[in-house]
Amino acid sequence: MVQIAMATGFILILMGLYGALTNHNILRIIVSFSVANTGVNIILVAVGYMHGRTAPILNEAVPVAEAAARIIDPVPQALVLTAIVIGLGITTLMLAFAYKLYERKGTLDISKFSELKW
Amino acid sequence: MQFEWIQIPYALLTLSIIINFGLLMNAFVAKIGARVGRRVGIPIYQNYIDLIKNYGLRSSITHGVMFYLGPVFRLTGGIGLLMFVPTIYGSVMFSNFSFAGDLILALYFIFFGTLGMALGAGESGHPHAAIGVSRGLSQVTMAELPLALAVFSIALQYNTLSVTEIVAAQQGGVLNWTLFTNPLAVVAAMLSFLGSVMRPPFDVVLAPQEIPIGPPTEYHSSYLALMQTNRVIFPIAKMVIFMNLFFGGADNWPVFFVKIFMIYMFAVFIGVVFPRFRVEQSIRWFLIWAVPIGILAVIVV
Amino acid sequence: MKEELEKRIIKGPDGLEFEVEPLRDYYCEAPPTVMPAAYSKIVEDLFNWARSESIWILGFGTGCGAIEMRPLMTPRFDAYRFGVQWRPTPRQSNLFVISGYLSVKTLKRVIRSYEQMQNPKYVVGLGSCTINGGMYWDSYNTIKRLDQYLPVDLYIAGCMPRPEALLQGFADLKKLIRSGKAEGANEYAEKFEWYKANQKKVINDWDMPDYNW
Amino acid sequence: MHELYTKLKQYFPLGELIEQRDNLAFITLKQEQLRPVILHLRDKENYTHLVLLTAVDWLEDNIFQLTYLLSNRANATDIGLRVMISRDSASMESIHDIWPTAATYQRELREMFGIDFPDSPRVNDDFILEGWNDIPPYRRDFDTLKYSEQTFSQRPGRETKDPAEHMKQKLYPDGA
Amino acid sequence: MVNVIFIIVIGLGAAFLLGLLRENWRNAAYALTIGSLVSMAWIAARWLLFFAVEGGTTVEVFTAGTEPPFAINLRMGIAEAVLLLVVIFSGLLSAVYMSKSLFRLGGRAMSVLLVFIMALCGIILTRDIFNLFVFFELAVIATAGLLLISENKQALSAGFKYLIISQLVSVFLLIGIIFTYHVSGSLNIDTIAGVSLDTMKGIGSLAFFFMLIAVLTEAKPFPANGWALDIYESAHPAFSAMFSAAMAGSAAVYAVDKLLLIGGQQWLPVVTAIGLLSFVAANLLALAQTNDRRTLGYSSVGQVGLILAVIGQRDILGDNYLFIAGGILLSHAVAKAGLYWISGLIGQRNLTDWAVLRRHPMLILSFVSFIAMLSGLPPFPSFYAKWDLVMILATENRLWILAFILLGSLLEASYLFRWFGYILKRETPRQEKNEVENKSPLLSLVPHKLLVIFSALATSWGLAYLWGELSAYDNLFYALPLLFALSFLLLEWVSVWIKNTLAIAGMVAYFVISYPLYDPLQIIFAAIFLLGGAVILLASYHVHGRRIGFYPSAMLMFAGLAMLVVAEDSFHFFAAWEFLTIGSYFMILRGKNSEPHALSYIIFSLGGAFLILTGFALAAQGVVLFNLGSLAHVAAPIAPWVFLLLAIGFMTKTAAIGLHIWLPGAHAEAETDVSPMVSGILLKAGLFGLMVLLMNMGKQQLYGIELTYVMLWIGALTAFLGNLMAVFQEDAKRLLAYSSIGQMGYALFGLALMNQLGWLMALMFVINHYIYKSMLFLSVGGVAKRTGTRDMYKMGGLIAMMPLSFIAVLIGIIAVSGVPPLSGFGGRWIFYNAILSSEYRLPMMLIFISGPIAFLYLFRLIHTIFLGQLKDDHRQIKEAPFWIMLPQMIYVAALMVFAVVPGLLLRHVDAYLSPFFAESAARGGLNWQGLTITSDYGYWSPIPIMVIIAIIFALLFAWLVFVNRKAQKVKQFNIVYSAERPFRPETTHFAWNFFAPYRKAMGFLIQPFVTRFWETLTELLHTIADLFRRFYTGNGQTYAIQLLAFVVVVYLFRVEF
Repeated sequence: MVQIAMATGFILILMGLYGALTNHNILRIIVSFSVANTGVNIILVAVGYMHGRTAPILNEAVPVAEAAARIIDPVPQALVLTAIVIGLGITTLMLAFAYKLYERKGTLDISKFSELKW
Repeated sequence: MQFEWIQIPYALLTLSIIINFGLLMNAFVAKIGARVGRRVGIPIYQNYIDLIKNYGLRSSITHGVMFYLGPVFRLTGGIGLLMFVPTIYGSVMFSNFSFAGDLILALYFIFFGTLGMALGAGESGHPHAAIGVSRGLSQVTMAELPLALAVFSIALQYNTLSVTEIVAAQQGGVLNWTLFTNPLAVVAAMLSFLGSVMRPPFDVVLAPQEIPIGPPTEYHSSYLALMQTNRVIFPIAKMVIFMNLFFGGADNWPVFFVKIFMIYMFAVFIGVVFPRFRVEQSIRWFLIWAVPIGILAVIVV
Repeated sequence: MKEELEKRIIKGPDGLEFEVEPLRDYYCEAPPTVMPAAYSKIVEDLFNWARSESIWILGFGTGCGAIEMRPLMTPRFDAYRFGVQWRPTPRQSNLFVISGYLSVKTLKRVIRSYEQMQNPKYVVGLGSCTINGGMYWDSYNTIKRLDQYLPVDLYIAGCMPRPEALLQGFADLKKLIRSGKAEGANEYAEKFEWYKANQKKVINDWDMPDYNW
Repeated sequence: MHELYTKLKQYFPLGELIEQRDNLAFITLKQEQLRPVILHLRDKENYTHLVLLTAVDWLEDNIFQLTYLLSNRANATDIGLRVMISRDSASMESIHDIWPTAATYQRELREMFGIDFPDSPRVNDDFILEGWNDIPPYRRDFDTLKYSEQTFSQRPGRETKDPAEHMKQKLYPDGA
Repeated sequence: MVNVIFIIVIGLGAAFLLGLLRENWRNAAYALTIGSLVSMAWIAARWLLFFAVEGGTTVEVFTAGTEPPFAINLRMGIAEAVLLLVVIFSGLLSAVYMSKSLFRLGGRAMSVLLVFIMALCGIILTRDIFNLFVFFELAVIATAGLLLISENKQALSAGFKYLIISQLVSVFLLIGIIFTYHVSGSLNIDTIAGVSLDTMKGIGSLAFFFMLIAVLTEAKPFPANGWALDIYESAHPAFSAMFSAAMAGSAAVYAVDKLLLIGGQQWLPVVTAIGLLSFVAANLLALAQTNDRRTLGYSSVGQVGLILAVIGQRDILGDNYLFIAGGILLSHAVAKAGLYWISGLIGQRNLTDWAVLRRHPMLILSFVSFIAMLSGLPPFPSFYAKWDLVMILATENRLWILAFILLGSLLEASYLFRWFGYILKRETPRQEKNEVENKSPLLSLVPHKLLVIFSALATSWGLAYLWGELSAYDNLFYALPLLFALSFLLLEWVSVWIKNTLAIAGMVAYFVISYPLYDPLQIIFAAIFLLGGAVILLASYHVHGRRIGFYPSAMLMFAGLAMLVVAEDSFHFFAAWEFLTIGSYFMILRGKNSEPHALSYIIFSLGGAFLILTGFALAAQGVVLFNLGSLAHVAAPIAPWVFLLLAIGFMTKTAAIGLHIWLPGAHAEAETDVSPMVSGILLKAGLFGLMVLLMNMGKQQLYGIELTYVMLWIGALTAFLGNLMAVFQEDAKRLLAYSSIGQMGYALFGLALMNQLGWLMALMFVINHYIYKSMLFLSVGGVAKRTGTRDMYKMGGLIAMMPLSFIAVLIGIIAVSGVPPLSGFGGRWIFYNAILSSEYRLPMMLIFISGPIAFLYLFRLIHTIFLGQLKDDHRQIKEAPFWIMLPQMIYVAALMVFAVVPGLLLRHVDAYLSPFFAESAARGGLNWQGLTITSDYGYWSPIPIMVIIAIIFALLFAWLVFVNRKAQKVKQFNIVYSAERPFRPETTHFAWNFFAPYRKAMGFLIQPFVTRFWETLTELLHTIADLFRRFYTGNGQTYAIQLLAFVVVVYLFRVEF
């Protein structure tokens, strides 16, 4: 289970990176990074997962006293939540930039935005 | 040794002997040259007449202060050089003012006259004078080098810079002369001597045909006379150094006359045999032949 | 007037403009003066003797006669034994031998060189051309009488005179000098205006100061 | 020479050929033919050297004859090109661009004959004469004797004699 | 004490509040922004005060009330406090700076700014790795937002590139964090660091690698930094200032520092390597830049690289770590922020466009202070830091690192000072009328922007003082000469007369005060430096107006010289050395066409200084106050290397052959009164250094070669070639400059002889060369001033117009050439005696030949200027100004006196020197009894020589004048001219290529091999720079690929360790 999730995560990351590095279209790049981000998030979750344990929600099912032994590690879950939020923020920002860039040049080809160089 | 007033008349005596000897020797050498060419040649007293005539010319012109100072520097250089070197070995009378400085003083004082002459010639504003100076200075840089090396070599050999002591070390037989104890140095120095007496093959400085006699082009009348006087004194003063350093010095006047004459004749002989070098040729010649001998002399000693 | 001798307005390095008049600024304008003999007769005699025994000729061959001067230096004639020698610059020469015909163009140079010699100075006219134009008597550019332009001490006639004649001429000149009669330089100074007028009459483009110091 | 002449004749209208020697001939040309012929001779026939350029004043015909003497060093032959130009306002095309040395000849001709060579370097500067203010002295209508007598003061008493007659009289005064 | 958390709270809260404010309440929003920044700054400052003054200890702040790992904790220590201050202040000042833009964009922009600052503070404070990630991401988002402030539309694409990179970074960081957590079970840095050493193997170390590389990427290491350069180039300058000073220079490097706690020692080399690579490469590539902000960007990358390298060396830095890293970091932050702020005033983006700054002395002072800070020049913190760093590196034998750091610094200094040259010397760009509308003005002097810049300036000097206080050495600000020099900065508004008088009085007074403290050797040098300088300063009276910039520079140089003489330990010696170098550089740069020459001067000087620094560091081996006398006790294997480094360093200043190419231009192009200072005085500093060196270290052998023997050859070659090159100069001052090279060769030769007479001769040269070279430079300068040219062939015949200058030159050349009776002869005489007692015979051959060669150029100097034909346009020229003549006449008198009684000074020095050559004292010094000076070989009586020559001379002259009393004075064309007459003076004056025959014979020796070598080297560097920067293609994807490649390469490289 963990291995599958891990593998999926890494494959998604690699796919995302591949996509981001090979596509010239800015939107495709953004999408690719979203894919990669998803992969990272999956890995994050996968690392925190422990076989046979339950979700880290302290309620009747999981009394506080036993919690340490029965729930999975809550930290990665918290991290994933934060990471998703931040990822969303950055993706939005990138989209906003893409919009502005398109406004300026009427193209979304990233190689056209290389006046600044050397 | 310190200064005493009696040295002044002594020095004047030396000076007058040298001037007369020089005038006669120059004429004599010219006479020899004429005889070799089957000519009668100039009268032996011709140089006196020329001198009197030049002093006796009625008019003169001047180009400015340095024009005056040029010949003055020149003759001061000649007389001074003579005065700073002992003429006759062992004689208090004819040791001049050699207490003032040693060999190095003499060697550097040689330039005093050269500098003055060059300045005077420059003041005349004549391009030929400047060209002559340019040539002369260029040539002298290389011509003096073997001499400097030779002097260094014998200073190392005798472990002193005092002319008197060098002469003293050569006493007691011909074989004690530097000529035989340090032949390389003497060869280097004598080759250098050729370059400094303004005789062929190293007389392009004067080159009468293309830059009418070079630096002194504008000089005449008493200026010229002053320089002629120097031309009599200066080579002898220089040869006195050579004689003292390389040929055992002289302890009386006859020996002095003979040695100086022989040294001078060396340059004359070379001069009548060889044609004139261009400046860069003579520089190369010194660089290729004389300087290595000098270096060798320094290393070997 | 040649362009380089014309007045010109020059701007100095500090921006001030001023006038340069070459003939005034670059050349001495003083006329020649008569140079008195030495104060004492004995001294003057000594000097005259020395002058006569030490004749330095200006090495300036003005015409074809110059070819006759060369043998004088050879062993056959050996002028040196009479105290005669050649100098390459007028400043140091005492005798100007006008060797043969003198074209107007050369005359200008001769005048210049003569004036640059120092008093006392002597002129010897060599060959008939200097006396009366010789074979160039009808030439459009050869002067006929040297003494109209320079004070001549002695003529040596012939076309050309042989070196022996020259030697004889020098001997005669020596006598003149010794007797104090060779005062050409002073004569030139005295009759300066006359000489100049003659010179300027034939030299149309006079482009030098009146007296070349 | 004839070969050369006939060969040249194919290309240029030429005047007559005067053969002085085996290796020296003169050809008379029209003024405007000079340059092409010279160039042809120099480049094709190896006449690479301008020996001299001189002029003759044919006063009676009112023309100047210019002679350009070219030399072929390889076979030691010279050829002279003669050009006749009018004496009135004499002017000729300069060839200093073909041989720079021609400029000197042209200056001399300008001064001595008054023949103008427009565009030749320094052609109007003084050359041999300085400050000349009469008609050019080599023109035959210039009277040199008269000029000489006017300009230079003559030594009085000068007389001209025929040397042979004079010596005869002097040596044999009695006419033997 | 206010809780640290409030810094974050205020930032975040205010940002949130700003979002609530109404759109048009701009003033309120701005006030809120500034207010919150000020209060954040106040908190940080309060903490700093707590740590620094009240002696507080580091405080941990637990956010959620629990200790880690259950909650995030922050840490506040002195380092954090300082960095927070840097970050907040850069934010505050930038907010003030870009108030106009902020107002235009409204509250949202301000809130983004606050978030940015807050995020950076968070990065610094947090001890939690995931929190670190969050703050980094916040910073990224804020950065992207702030980029939109820029007026440069291309900032948009730069921002997008940055976002791409930050996506990659976040991927790496997250993966790293999660696996680190997986391995260690904690997110707290300190806990992880405590746990982990063995678990860090395998997956753990990979995880750490990912984190490290991600954080490192934020520090913009070469070559994965194209995006950063694009941002630097395009962003608003105030943002670039923050981006460079706060983000990269403070927060990112501190994050690296924190992370390294986890990784431990084994990762330090990686960081060092990346840092060094960035430092050297970025500075190399900057050489080829023309855009100002991009240049600054490269410089930022380089500086951050340097800080990273320092972090990488923390294992050996020990207690000095904070002092060193802090010194460099703060210098970088202040200077770079300042420079970016200045760039905001400039309307155009080419480096040369900065010439518009020229008319604003305060801005120039700011610029100078900033580049001095970046280059590590005293008295700024980076100087102390670099000094300590180098000392430690040398002690620990990490010489390669040392070499790379110095190489990078040299490269950086070269383009920074080149830039400074542009500012002072390039044409001020002129604004076309019709361009005014669509282009920004060339220079906009907005008061509040100026205020920001000047506060950075004030900070830089404040830090300089602070670091002086903190350092283990005396504070350089307490050095009287330096204070005196700096006080002239305040006097800039008064006239030259007052300043000059003050300067002269100060120098003389300082000499008088210090006189009792000097030993004879020091007296000679101090007299030349101070009294000699005062005499030359007399010439400065001829300048009118205020002469802004001259006096601080000149006094800085003289201060350096004064401090050099009395320096007892290597630190003060080196600091003094740097002062005199900078001061002289500014003075040289004042010349009209001196830009390239001043640049090559400063580059050579700094290169030499770095060698000296290394030499001292090697010698000190960790000793803090390394007494110069201890050079004698340096142990055997290092000693020759120390000797070599120091000797080459000093010989750079004396312009020994091979290192001489800076001199001719620098001396020739300098102003009239500066040339004698830099030639007559400054060159002696190098000799002084050499004397100190040789006196203490004596003869050293390297691989069996005796180094002093090599120096002997160098000295001889220098004398020979220097003189030879002087012969062929057409420019009078250049001729003198080459002559100086030759003369220094003599002195070097004398020193290298390592016997007492050799040293005496060298000292004689020191004195003589000062006198006659100052005199000659002044006279030639005066002539050049009057004629408006320095080409000798354009002059001629000036003797009639400028007789006094002529006399000075005449006396000068007689003295230089060593012709009796003037004092130059004394030097020659001692020289002969010295070589007689030396066993070396070959090299002196070259010295022999250089004597007459000197004669050639000296004659040319006097002839072509003063003799010959006077030119048309010089006919009405006047004598040089009185104030230029006055020192010359003093020198003439001094030369005469020194010629007659050389013993006055020298006998004391002779006596002082003899103990140093005690072992070889069999052939010792001179005997100064009576009128005659005797050595073991010969004798010399100056007074009789002078009298004899004077009498002969006077008699002959009097007689000649009498005989020719009626001589006709003629004019210049009355010459025998082969029966013709001269055409024009220009064609009659034989001057150009005067020694043509000599060139034919000897010209092959002066092929400019050395110049060609250095030129090729420079060209090569520029070509490489130009080639390699093309690697930054400007395409965001390429940058991403580069980053990936960088990650892979670093990983592989790390495996090697």
